[in-house]
Amino acid sequence: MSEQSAQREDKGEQSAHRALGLTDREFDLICEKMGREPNGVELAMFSLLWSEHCAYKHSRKLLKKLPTEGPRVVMGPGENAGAVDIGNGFSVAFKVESHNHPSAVEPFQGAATGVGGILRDVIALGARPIAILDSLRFGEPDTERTHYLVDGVVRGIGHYGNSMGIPTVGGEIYFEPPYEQNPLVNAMCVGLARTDEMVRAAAAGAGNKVVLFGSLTGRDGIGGASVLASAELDEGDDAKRPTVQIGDPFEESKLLECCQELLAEDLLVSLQDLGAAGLTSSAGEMASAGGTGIDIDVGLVPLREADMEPFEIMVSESQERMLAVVEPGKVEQVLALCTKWQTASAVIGEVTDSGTFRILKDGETVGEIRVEDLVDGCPLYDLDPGDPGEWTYPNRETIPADASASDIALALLASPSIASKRWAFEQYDSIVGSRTAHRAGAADAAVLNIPESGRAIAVAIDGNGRRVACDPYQGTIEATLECAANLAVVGAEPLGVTNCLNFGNPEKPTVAWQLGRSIDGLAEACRALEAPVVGGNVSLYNETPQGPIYPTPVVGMVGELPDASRVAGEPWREGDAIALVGPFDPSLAGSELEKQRGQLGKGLPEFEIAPVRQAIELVREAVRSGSIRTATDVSDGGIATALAELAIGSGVGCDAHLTALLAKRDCSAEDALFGEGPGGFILAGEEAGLEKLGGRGVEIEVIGEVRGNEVIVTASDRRVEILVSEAEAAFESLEERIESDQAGITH
Amino acid sequence: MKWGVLQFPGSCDERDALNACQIAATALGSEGGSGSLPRLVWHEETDLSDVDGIVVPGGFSYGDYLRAGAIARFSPAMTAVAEFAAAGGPVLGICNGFQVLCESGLLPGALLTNEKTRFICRQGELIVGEAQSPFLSGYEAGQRISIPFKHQSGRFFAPADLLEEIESNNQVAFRYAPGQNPNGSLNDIAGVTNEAGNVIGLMPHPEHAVEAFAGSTDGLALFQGPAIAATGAVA
Amino acid sequence: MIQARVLIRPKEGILDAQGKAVEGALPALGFSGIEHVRIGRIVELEADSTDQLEELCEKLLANPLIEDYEIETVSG
Amino acid sequence: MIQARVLIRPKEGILDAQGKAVEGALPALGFSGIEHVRIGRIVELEADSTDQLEELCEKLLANPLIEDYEIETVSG
Ligand SMILES: Nc1ncnc2c1ncn2[C@@H]1O[C@H](COP(=O)(O)OP(=O)(O)O)[C@@H](O)[C@H]1O
Ligand SMILES: [Mg+2]
Repeated sequence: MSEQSAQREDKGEQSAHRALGLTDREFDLICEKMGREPNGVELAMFSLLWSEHCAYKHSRKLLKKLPTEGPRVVMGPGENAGAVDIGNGFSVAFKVESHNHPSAVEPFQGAATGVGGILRDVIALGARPIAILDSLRFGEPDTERTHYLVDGVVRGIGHYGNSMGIPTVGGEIYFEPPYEQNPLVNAMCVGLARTDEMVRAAAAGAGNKVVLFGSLTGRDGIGGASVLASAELDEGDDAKRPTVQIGDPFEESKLLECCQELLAEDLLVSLQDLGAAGLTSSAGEMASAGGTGIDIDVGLVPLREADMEPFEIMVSESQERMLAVVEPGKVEQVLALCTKWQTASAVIGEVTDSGTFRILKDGETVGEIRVEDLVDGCPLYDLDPGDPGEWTYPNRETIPADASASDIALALLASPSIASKRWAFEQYDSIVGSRTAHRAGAADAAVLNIPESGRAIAVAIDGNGRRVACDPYQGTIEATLECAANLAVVGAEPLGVTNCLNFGNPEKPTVAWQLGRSIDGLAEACRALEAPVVGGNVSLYNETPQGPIYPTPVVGMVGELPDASRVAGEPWREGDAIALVGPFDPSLAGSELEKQRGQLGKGLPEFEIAPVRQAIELVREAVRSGSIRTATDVSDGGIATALAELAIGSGVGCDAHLTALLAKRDCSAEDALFGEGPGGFILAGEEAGLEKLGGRGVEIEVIGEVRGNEVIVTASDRRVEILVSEAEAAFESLEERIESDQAGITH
Repeated sequence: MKWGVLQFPGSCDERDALNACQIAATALGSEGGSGSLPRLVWHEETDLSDVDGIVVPGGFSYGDYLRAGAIARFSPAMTAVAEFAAAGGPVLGICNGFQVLCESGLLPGALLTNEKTRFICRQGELIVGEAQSPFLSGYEAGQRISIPFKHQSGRFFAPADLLEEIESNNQVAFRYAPGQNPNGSLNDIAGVTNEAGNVIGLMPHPEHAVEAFAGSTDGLALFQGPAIAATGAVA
Repeated sequence: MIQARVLIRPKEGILDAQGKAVEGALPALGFSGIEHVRIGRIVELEADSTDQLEELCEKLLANPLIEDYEIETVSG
Repeated sequence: MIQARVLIRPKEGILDAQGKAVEGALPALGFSGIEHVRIGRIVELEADSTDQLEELCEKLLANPLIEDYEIETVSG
């Protein structure tokens, strides 16, 4: 403890900084940098920019390990979103972000504003959003609370995306006990832009004006900073500071069109969205990136509530706002376009060359901080990792140990994490924009037509927290490979990666270990795939008194393919041959079946990445060449589940034998039927087409035929034998289980 | 034939509609230079003299606040559309556009929140109705077509006497195929016309069924209808 | 300034989907003896005069085909 | 039977997106002199007694995080 803080301790001083989440050491450092104690406005600003959320103080050092460069990268980490070149003068911008905590408090608005926020990051680059994906985690769907959360989150995502006219084309939902109190809501946005029209966030040009436009600024999200409120306002008036922010997609829709028109008319020097920490972070980061100073006069900010204090205006997190730097001569045109789009706007300040962030109120200085101190001054911490050595999460048995193979298959199909999510994705507009060639549910990755580049892109999002909990390093590699595999089955090649790292409290050794190992795995897998990480987000402290969530890195990937009409994922047909492709070595470790048996433990089998990558490439080429009809990767629930899902999708059964696999891998019959692991694909089509794929160094084995109305999968003495209709009933059973007790009640 | 597609603050499917108009024109070989390219019509515009047909597109005009279509119908462009329609001009309302046309009295009935209150988006089938409308000239009455449904307030409602009138005047343009009514619409009605037949509205989205990659092209004929009716061209 | 409150309700005989959803949720949440739930909208506003209110309701706030409205002026 | 009417409004300080959009659109629609538009919901129902009403509002009808509610019983 420093001398200063020791003194404060002695005096028993009420320290606002602690209430604001700054440590004594951090506060001392701020005083040292400023040469004085910060006033209330300054302290509020520091406390937010030096928070975990903005400063990445526990993760930034680790993130440096990620490969971020590649020939197609147009914008990498550091910008509002990453972007990759897709040819013909166009780029695709994308990013995934979490809104976990707000969604736990108010699922509908939390999820809606999460979507709104990630859209603005993409809009800020000058891109038009063309797709949304969502990655969700909840507790088991057996409690009223989980029903309420799922219902609200799914409606919230749909509400925002649908109203904005941006299709939600893919995503995933897992149900696992560790998310019961701490659900995860990650949303990814993909946007399209002309490469030479993209804008950066960096402020430039002293004398240029700073324009705030969009929604009015209210007391949203001031929460923690309210300890700074003057006594006058604090008199029992906490109710005035809403803890929940309301998303207004109508406002954002106008904001999007307005931004697009402002950029098309070449009226902006730079553009930035207002997210966490509102004006403080957006103006501060603009100035920091541009190496400039900035003056903001809070008296000029259009307000929703008349009597807001300067600090409130500076940290307000009201949604649907953007900040732009504009040359003085263009200000009038900018404001006129804002009026056309019925969105409020005002010049609220100016770019300076002072290197300081000055806050004024009606011309009078009320705060002054060196931009560098505010944006880059926060100390970065090393973590103190410790391998827990054993499984630390709960286990519970939901399937009897002696269940038959057919009963297991049905239980797996009905398990909430595997079962059809139709109930959710039918609440999303997946087709607006006229690009969606493969909708959610139709294929493992969504395919979007891009006539602008004469090609198509594929997008996918993946992350299996349970497997990452078993082994953070390998689990994260698997998630990344699965994403690439999902792209491969629609014929796409990865261009770039985004990620959202959802973890518990990094100050705990176990979580620190999970985070470090997971990032190592992500880096390794991305290097192996030559897919650079162009952006992402970190969400820490996802835990409750019951413990941390599963470590959950969510990987989003964008790939390209030559032709949207050459996409496998068609239903298979009677008479097709079925092949198992790839170095798949199934194991029950970390699998859905092991979970249902309550036998989860630490560790996943090791594997080599190179042969998996080879299999991914073979499948991609096969799909592109049109030599196969159907392709899917083997994932949750193993081969039997993958085959059953294909049968459900087409209404035609199959007869498959896993004899060769048993012999080659020396695994048990159960491993073969239900085991999981990377590197397995099921392909189907004309036998001749499948045979052509042989002899290229990738294992391929014809395992059966498409026929009849039963799914039959035999592995020595164990056999799954179920009617396609039974399988379908199990697969479609989630709706009934999840349908909220408050179904359809909108607030 | 040149289309104008209305754009309100909050419209979403206007570019899709524009795209569909373009594809329809190209397919009919009637794409006569840039003069006939479909264009967006800003909600404040009042001069529609350069267009031969109007699409009021889907989306969430004014956020669907208050009531879907309630605010948009007051726009200057809608006043012009009412005159355009009164003069016999072809007007197509899709989803939110259908709601706007009902709110403004150009079409009979109203659209209520789906029976299950949720937004739904799925491919579904419609049966073409008996209505006499240039928009239907590319279809046969009774034909089954595949068109995506996507909306939250699509439950067609009319008081009994009005419903009776709509039915007896043959103003039903489309019905949901048996068992596929996604929202509780009366008589499975998915779309209606005005008495004259030149104004049509439907909840499903034909503009999302005009290209093969989307899985169906059954919506194309709707955009070709007026041109087919006018010229006797064959789709 | 007049403070007005406009109550807008679904017309009698029209299925009120929201109201029905609430009724459907009641038993599971342990509420009994509650019936005939109808959900409408309330619009509160301040107006210069009452003249416009009627027109505002007729034309914009309510759709007479499906909704009834009632104006309560709070102060004159 | 008690006839109850619950008025539910966005809390003070919370963005009322609907009210704001309607208010913003009014001048263009030809309505002038109308201000402070707030839009909420009204739930009307019949109940055996008033006992459960408070709880019903908290749990189901309103979202206490973002909405205030007010119960009016019309007849007893
Ligand atoms: N896990 C990660 N991987 C790569 N880049 C990351 C990751 N987390 C954050 N970043 C990058 O750090 C920058 C700051 O992120 P964030 O604070 O979420 O941005 P914003 O304020 O624009 O929402 C962004 O450029 C983001 O892409
Ligand atoms: Mg940003």
